[in-house]
Amino acid sequence: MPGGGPGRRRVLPYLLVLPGVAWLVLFFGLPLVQLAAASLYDPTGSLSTGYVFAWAFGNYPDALATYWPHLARSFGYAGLALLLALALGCPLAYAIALRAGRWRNLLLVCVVAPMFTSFLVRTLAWKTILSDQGWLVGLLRDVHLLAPDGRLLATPFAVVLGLTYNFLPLLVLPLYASLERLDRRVLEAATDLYADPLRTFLTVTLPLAKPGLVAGVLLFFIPASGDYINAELLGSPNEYMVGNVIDSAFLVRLDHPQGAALSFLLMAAVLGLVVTLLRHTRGEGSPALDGGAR
Amino acid sequence: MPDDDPPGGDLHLVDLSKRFGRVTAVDSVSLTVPQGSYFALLGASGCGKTTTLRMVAGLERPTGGRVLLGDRDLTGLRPYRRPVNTVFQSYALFPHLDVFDNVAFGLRRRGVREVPEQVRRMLALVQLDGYERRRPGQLSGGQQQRVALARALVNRPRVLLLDEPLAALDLTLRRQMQGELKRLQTDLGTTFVHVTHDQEEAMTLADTVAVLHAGRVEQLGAPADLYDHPASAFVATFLGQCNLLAAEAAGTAGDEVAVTAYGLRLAVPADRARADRGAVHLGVRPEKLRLAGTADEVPAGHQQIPAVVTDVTYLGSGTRYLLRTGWGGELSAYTVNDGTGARLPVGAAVLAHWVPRHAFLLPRDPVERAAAPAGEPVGAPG
Amino acid sequence: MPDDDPPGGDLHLVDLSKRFGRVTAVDSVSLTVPQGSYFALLGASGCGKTTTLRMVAGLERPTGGRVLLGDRDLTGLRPYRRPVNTVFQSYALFPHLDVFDNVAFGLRRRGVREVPEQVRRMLALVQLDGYERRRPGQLSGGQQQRVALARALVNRPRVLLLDEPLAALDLTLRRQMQGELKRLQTDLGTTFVHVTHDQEEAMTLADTVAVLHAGRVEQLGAPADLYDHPASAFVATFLGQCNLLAAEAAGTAGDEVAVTAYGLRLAVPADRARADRGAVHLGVRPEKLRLAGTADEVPAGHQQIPAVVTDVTYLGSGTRYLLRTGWGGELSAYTVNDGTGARLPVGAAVLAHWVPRHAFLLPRDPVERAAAPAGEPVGAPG
Amino acid sequence: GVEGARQDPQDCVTEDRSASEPTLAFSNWPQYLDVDEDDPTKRPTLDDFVARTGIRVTYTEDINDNNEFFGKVRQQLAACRGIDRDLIVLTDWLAARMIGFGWIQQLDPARLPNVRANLLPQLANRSFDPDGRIAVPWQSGLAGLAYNGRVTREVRTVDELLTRPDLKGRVTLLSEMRDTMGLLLQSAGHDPANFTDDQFDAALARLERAVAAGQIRRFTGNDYAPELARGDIAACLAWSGDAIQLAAGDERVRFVAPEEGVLLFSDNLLVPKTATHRANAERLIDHYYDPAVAARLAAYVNYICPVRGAREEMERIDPELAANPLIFPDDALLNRARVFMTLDEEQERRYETAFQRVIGA
Amino acid sequence: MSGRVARWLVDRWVVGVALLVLGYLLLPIAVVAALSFNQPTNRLSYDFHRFTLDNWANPCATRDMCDAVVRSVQVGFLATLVATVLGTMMAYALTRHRFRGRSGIGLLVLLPMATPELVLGTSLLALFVAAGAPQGFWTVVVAHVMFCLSFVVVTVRARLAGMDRRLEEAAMDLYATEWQAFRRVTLPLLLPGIAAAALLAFSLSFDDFIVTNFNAGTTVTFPMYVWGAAQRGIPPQVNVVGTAMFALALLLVALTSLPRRPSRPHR
Ligand SMILES: Nc1ncnc2c1ncn2[C@@H]1O[C@H](COP(=O)(O)OP(=O)(O)OP(=O)(O)O)[C@@H](O)[C@H]1O
Ligand SMILES: Nc1ncnc2c1ncn2[C@@H]1O[C@H](COP(=O)(O)OP(=O)(O)OP(=O)(O)O)[C@@H](O)[C@H]1O
Ligand SMILES: [Mg+2]
Ligand SMILES: [Mg+2]
Repeated sequence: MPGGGPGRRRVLPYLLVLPGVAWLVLFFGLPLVQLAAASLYDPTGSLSTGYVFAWAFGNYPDALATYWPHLARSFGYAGLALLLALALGCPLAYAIALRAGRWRNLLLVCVVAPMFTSFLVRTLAWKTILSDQGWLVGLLRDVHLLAPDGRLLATPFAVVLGLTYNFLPLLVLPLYASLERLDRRVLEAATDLYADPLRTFLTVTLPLAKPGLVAGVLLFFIPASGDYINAELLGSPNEYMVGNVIDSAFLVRLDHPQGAALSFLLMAAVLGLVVTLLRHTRGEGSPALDGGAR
Repeated sequence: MPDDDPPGGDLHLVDLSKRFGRVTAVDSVSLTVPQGSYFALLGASGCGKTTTLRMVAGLERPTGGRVLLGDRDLTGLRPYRRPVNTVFQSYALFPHLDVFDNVAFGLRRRGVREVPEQVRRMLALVQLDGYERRRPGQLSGGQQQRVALARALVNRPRVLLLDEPLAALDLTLRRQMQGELKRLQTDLGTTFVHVTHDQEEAMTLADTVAVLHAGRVEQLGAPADLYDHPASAFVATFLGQCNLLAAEAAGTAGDEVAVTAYGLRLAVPADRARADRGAVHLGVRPEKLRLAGTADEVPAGHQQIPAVVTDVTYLGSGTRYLLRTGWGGELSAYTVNDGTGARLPVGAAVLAHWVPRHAFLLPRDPVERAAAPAGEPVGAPG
Repeated sequence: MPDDDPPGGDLHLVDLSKRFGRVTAVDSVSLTVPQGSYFALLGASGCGKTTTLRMVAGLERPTGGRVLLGDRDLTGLRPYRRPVNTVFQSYALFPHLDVFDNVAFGLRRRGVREVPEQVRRMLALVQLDGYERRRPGQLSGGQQQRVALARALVNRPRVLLLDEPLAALDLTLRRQMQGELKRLQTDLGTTFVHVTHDQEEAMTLADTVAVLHAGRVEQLGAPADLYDHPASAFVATFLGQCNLLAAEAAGTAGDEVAVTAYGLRLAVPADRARADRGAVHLGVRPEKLRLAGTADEVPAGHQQIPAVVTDVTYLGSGTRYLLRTGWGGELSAYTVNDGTGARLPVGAAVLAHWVPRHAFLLPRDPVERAAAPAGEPVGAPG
Repeated sequence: GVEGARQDPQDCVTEDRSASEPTLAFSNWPQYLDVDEDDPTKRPTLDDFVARTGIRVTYTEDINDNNEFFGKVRQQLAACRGIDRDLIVLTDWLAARMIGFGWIQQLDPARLPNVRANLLPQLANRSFDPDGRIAVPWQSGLAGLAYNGRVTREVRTVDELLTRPDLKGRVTLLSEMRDTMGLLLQSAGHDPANFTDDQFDAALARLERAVAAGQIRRFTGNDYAPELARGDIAACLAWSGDAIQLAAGDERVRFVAPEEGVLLFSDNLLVPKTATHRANAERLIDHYYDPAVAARLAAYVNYICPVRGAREEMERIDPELAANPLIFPDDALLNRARVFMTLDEEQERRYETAFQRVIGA
Repeated sequence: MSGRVARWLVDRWVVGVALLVLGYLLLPIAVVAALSFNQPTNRLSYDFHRFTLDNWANPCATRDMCDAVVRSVQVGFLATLVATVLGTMMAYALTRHRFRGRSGIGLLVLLPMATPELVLGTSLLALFVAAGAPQGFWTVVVAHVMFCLSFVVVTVRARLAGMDRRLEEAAMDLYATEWQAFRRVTLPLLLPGIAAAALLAFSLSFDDFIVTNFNAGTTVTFPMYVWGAAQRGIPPQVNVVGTAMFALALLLVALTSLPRRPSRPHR
């Protein structure tokens, strides 16, 4: 930022972030501290007898030892879904931002509006579409892409598909927002320099839209890795993710220390990935950690 | 990819037009750029130069007409399929790439070998060695433009389009780059189409100059022809400064055309008249106008107009005088500061005189449509 | 807000410096721009002109030094508190506003009345009436630059900073805008600081010119002084073309300095020598150099060098000759096409001669540091 | 740490404001109350109650799942804070847990004459409410088998579900541990009301093998129903109320009460400790134990009606439903039906954890 | 002719792919729309049985559902408003200023997204219970603002990063204070990003079940209604609402954007 700094300027950023940060600290940070404490409770406690805070760090290795396959699956499925979403979302965001002309807003809403139709309804609609008796499975069986007794539902495929579907708008929106402000002259320069559309996209468009891409990847991957409803509705027990385990720990098994420990393990893993990702993209105006402040 | 193309050929624009909504930016332009020539598109701001160039590059789809390279119709071709490169008016550098990678971009897309050598050579040429690792945002305007130039030139295209490539450079560097451009063009035999609003640049570099006006080609020819024998008032004033006197021509008599302007009877050689009857412009360039203190000093056979000096501008290598004529018109005269002759003071009464061969006649619309009103000096000596 | 400010005053830059990491863009520049004067900052690409201007505007925080307007220290002030407006080199038009709203922006921020009238008047001035409702993206480069100009001028600031405001305009329009700028500046009494790399522009417009070189002020003075009596080889070559001969001076004898160059004994008036002993440059501008076929034609008292014509460039109003001297150096000569004298052919043996008063002497570093090697022509006649 | 959730009855006393406030907040499961076929905005039996007593009832269908609901209210109840509900409907085992925590108010038998008179004897004297003073059944149901005759031949036993190769991948079980394990225990010849750890472990091992072999497609809540109707699921564990609905759409969808036994469960009306309108709640409870009202309700929800005398009333409304053993079960069926054992907290955690591990979470 | 079509497609394969992806996104909506015209055989069936317009004729047939929809819209609106304003402020400060704790705050903003919703929901509930705040409409709004905030910040920040700063400089040079420069230049240019963020926030809020469910008390939002209803089969009116919301959003945008200026110029 140009210019010198009388006092007002130095407090301005703090004034700007204050309400949001206060909100987060109050309604997210505080409960989180509580949760952190819960993850260190003596695991032998129960609802009726109460829990004793015991620095029980053992909860973490215990949870990890039992549920690492679920964690791995979470990241595996979310990662696969992310790849799929990138393959689908990039052309979509690109087309909306740069090719749609006056249809842009309409298409944008087409991307988001499905979310107005409840999550559950959409997922159930997918069940209809992927049904063993449905036309899609029938077609796939006819062309021998699927064994005669093969199915789509209750398979990893359905889970990844569901994850991709449900979180795709989260990837597309920020990507779109950053593609939309791209300087077209630069894209023209690339085509002029022998880059076909694909190369232009990969070598110029995408790097320039990196802040949006990074944001989209974060918005997609983070919730996707914590999701459990797709696994529950579209998968089978063999597809359950760590979200399902946390759900069951908190609601069914009432093992709160374990639930809390698993939550933190998930968060730590996600944040680890996120920070690595941001580290990689830093210096090129990565939006999330470093901002664009030059 | 350009390397697989059949060899170039002349570049033909056939009836090329471009409309943006109700604005007609380019209005059925037809011209031929001979292969290997240095061609300049000269015109005022907003006359459609950039748009024409963009259509050649394939970045703008023509509303009508065609672009041909030799026998090949480029009109529908995508930009990256055309053996054509552009130096953009706004640079359009890749902000996420450093200088080196910007210049290497085209080479890499074509899978060329020896990228580093070629890039280094090119950067040296535009005097940017040592700047390889800077991002465009860390360069000055002129430095950016040089990167843009290097980025296009390094590809050695069949046709290089340059959109005011030197506008942001200082004169020293511009001279030097002009020299380099000309040399490169001659060495490579590439066709250069150079858009500029600097007529000196156009005249220095180009084999052929096309003057564009309001989306149409106003005149096309060798620089000297355009300067010495312009086809219209617009060209006359756009290519250097010109004094235009509104006059009436009375037809050819012998090898001269007699004209009357503001009560003065003057004559112009017939071969320098583009009109010999009715409303005409009599044009004399400022540097052809000489100033005498008394009638004795005016050589025989010269035409003359009495006037008063109203302004003197020192321009380093020369001096520009503004003169007011008896009828209130303004004339501009330019003398070179070669050390002879004292400077005239403001208010001095002088006789502006010229050799008849140095004047020319142009048709004049009864309603003026030239860029500047007649009788006023426009433009400057090259 | 500028209206509440105490009246302006001279603009002082005191030891102003700016470093970007290891790059020193501006290196302790001190200069004073008198109130109401037209000041030009002239320099090669990348010499720090834009950076200097940005520090005056408050857009860049100086690494060291201060900016004063009259007695008032502006150094720490926010841009919108400074009675200073800028025409940006890159236009920086607001893409979401149309032309009218772009120009009206500053007025509205200050709550000025009669916005539409003022904006209209300004748009008429830059010849953009009728373009009010276009967005910047729908304008040509030159049109955009004119909008930028109008947007700053309409605010009638105390100090107007112009960063190459005319670079994208064609000559006709540039001339016209130069006239308008000058007129506005005189009418309003505003201090103009005009960054340019076009020395003709600087000399036409400015009362005072500062030549910047590598972040430092190389020379400061009236245009004619700079041209006629440059302080360094850089200034000599940057302001117009100049022939510089490496020579050895033997000290002042009477009112002349005797020098030896390439075996020739030459003399320069003592009041035109900035050095009179040791390694010097002898400078003669191309337009001061005349060409004679035989020794008889050389007037008495002239200095002379035999040479051969190697290149002839027709420039419309004049002709440029390149000459090769006996020792392999190059000289440039410029003659105005005033209709006298025939053009010399390439290969002709000539004597280049000049009046001793037209030459000047500059100190020469044993190791050359001028922008271009001596003995080669650089720059062009204004 | 946190303190135990158990409330001492003395610590959390709520004043009953029924006398001054004729209102009642009633939370129930979706579609668990009759709706007028012609005007879906009307709920006839409830509207009658309002008309008759003048008590304004705020009826909310916000209980979707026992576990989820428990998670939603447990912190408030443990802290003796109101949950804005005077009457809730929860399944036996959760009712038992909440009663155990001391979160439920005792009712006044004197104000429940219809209940005393008409409650089915099989539903009296349940272990978590021996005196019948705290949890009154709303509806009951059976957990058994269902299959879709369009896509498979008849299924008669739980064993077939776990082993028949033609059903592989097309079988779902219930994610409710008591239902699935209860039926498995019965199919192994054990009594779900009274079993040992070893018996449980053996049954679970059998389940685990079936899961590992890919026999079991999913563990479901109510959402098995559309899949069964569609035929994606060939056979499954199911609840009787759903089966009747499904059979109404396609009569080849059949509910089977296996010979080895079925599981009986009830959803119970409970008045939370912090509810302020207990008396009003009691009036509503008693209203629904009027056989005529119960019959109308049963005609809509199709679960087992816990009210004696409702069957006779039903004959007048819909004789066909009156004859349906899944709404008014005969003694033979009732004799095969068992209620799952009430588990203490330790057992519950052990069984639930083991079961959850097998079903994937 | 077919050659031209093929070429058009090759030229615009991106558009083709995009349309396919859009199809993928809209496929379930098509199913939902179809089912909104369904006369189901019984309360447990989601499959198409018989065509009827009844569901559309009485979209509020099911008591409570329309209340729930209205409530969800209200919550979504409020939460979007607050989250967008706070989030944009944060994003602006984080991108345009350097100050202590900036990267810490950047991380804090990401954390809620990395937290399983269930955890967000239960731990927030614990807070409300401890503070003695009655659950209901306002606790839902508070919760929604909390998780929407992160999404807004990330989205807006992505657009701000790399936005041409010279424009803000030009504005300040033209007497715009920092606020005015933001209001007159940054904000309008940021608007597509903010709009995208707001859209995202609204749809996240409108669609949220888990966090809401824990903090809603007896308030019922549309997703809660749907989850409840789904236990016993989804009433076709839910499909009507889903389809209608979708159509409404399209219609609104179509109305506001169609009569606008033509496509953007090339520069
Ligand atoms: N996208 C557009 N929409 C509307 N009008 C346009 C558009 N692009 C250019 N124009 C108009 O078309 C005319 C020609 O523009 P062009 O850019 O070709 O001019 P130019 O000759 O390159 O001018 P300059 O020397 O100023 O760059 C101008 O009047 C311009 O305003
Ligand atoms: N942000 C930056 N980071 C690093 N170097 C910079 C930055 N901005 C400018 N420079 C360097 O500082 C020097 C001066 O730049 P400046 O823009 O002032 O030049 P200029 O005189 O305006 O040149 P031009 O005539 O080409 O516009 C240049 O060498 C440039 O590369
Ligand atoms: Mg242009
Ligand atoms: Mg500059």
